[in-house]
Amino acid sequence: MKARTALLLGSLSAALVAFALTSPRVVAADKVDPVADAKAFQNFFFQKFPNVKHEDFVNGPYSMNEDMRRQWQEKEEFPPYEFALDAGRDMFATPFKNGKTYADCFPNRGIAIRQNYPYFDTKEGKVVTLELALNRCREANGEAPYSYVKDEMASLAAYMAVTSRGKLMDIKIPDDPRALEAFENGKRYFYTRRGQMNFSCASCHVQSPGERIRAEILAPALGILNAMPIYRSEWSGMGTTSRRFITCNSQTRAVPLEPQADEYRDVEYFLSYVANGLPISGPGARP
Amino acid sequence: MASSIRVRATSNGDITEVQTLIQHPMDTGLVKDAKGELIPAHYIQELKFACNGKDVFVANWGTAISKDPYVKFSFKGAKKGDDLKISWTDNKGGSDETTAKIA
Amino acid sequence: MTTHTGPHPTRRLILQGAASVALIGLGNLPLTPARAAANDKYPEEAFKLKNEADAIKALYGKTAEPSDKIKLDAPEIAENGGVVPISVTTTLDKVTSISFFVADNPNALAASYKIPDGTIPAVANRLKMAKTSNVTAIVEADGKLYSATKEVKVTVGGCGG
Amino acid sequence: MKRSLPLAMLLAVSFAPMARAATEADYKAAYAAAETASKEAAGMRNQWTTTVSTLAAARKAGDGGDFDRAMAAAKEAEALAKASIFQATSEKEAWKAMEIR
Repeated sequence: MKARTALLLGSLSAALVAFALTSPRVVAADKVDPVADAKAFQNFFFQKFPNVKHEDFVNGPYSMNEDMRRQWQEKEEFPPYEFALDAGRDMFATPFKNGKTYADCFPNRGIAIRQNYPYFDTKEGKVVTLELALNRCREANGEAPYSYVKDEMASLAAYMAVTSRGKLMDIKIPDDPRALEAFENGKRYFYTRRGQMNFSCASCHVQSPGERIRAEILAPALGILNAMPIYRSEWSGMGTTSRRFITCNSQTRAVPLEPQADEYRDVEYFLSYVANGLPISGPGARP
Repeated sequence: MASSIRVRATSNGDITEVQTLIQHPMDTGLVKDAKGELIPAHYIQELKFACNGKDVFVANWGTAISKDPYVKFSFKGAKKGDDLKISWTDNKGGSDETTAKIA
Repeated sequence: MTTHTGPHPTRRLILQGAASVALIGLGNLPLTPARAAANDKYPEEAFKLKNEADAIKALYGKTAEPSDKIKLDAPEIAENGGVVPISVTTTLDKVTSISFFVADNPNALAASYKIPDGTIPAVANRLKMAKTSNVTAIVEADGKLYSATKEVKVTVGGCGG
Repeated sequence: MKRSLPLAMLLAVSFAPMARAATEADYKAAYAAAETASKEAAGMRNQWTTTVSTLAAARKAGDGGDFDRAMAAAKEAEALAKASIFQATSEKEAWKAMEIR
């Protein structure tokens, strides 16, 4: 046992030395080129899954497996997110105490705009997600914010998604170095290994989509956020993008960040941008 | 409060197809909550569909029906515009009912 | 007990009703097991039995024979044991009821549907499955019982909430 | 794909109890070291759930006077925290290997 400990510490320090030797080229000023990144990202999936129609990637694991696809189609006949959707529609139409509504906070009164979220706010210098905008709308109108992960927030997001179904994801990166930085940070977050399992987002959703990890069939990263929010049978309920990130982190045995942490906002920005041109399919139903 | 029952009933002239989704926890009584305490069983036992004064479908359910239960069936003898009455009762004495027009 | 719209009104009244139904069901069961499906009462006892054969007996008072006139549609691998879409159709005549059993669930009987005259003998529903198990559909037609069985693999169980 | 790090982590969790009985002072020192490493990992936004739970187990055993167990858990938590720090450090560059280009 002592020998094992030594081995462990040895391998750690050896690796650290190796790292130290390769690290002088830290921050090799790679040019950030989101257009090229998005193209490469999409091509990777289109080539890896030549039989999947491009617009079908937004249906996650169901684009990859026929037996599951049939179960999904059966579910979609009367989808499990129906109740959340109805609740969201009602909430969206119900005025705040001051008489204003959600519609007053959004472009086009909140209808058919999901494909433009998240966006980079050049005033704030940060990424703003739909959920963040919804809570800011509430707070600006004197209402308490909702939890970012489920329940009311998921219902509202579900309603806003359904009015945008079929619209093509259309995320912009404004001419602002901070926007490029947010994109780059999101990209780094996506590919960085974390947790005791030593998995990155990409370990599952780039390298192994369509395969089973334990019981679940992994969704492709391409278009994964176009289906948000989702009803997951595993949750027996709805969840937002925040909830999805948090569960992913936990599954790799990484302590999740707080919902709407900068890292989560940035990775949402990255993942949405590289899915530009693919349709909004949310709310989705997932295993 | 919104009804717990969602119905789609459509007639093709001869046959009426009915799909229903009901908001209900369908707790089995075997699952523990976050505090480690058993959540008592709470599930719909009977679901009835009646059209023109006659039962057209009756479901008896146990705890193995999924949360927010779904069921689909078809029957003859109704036409567009007829009323379809749906009612359920659960093991704790809860109940709900609604009436849908066949489309 | 059918005139309210909220989920939990007049609970006491209906509870009393349910309790007396249960008592009657218990009292009658050993003598006339076949009645449970024939009359309109909720087959409380059949739902409580663990074993599939016992539950079929409690519900119908007889045994079933396999039939190729029943088509049981279920996934090979359930995407989640909490929500397994299962449906059945049959070309048998004079169908009066259709029931679903999951052999390896804590209680085998999942659902029993009465099919009155004029209703098509076909039903689709979503079941919970605790683990990989045979799923059996029983069709009662012209007073006889017929069955179809299919195995559904479950990797994420439906009992974890 | 790199396999060395998961292997190291596997080893990290298979620590055995000490040969001689641990004292409260041993445990406190080990716990303090583990806590420091754990805080550093959290500061890098790369805490592992297992570090948190193992550290909690150490404290629980320590509070209950089982210093052997507490010591072992603290050592394990420290190793986990250090592995997570190593991970975060190496990933500062290593993530690029996985990037789709």
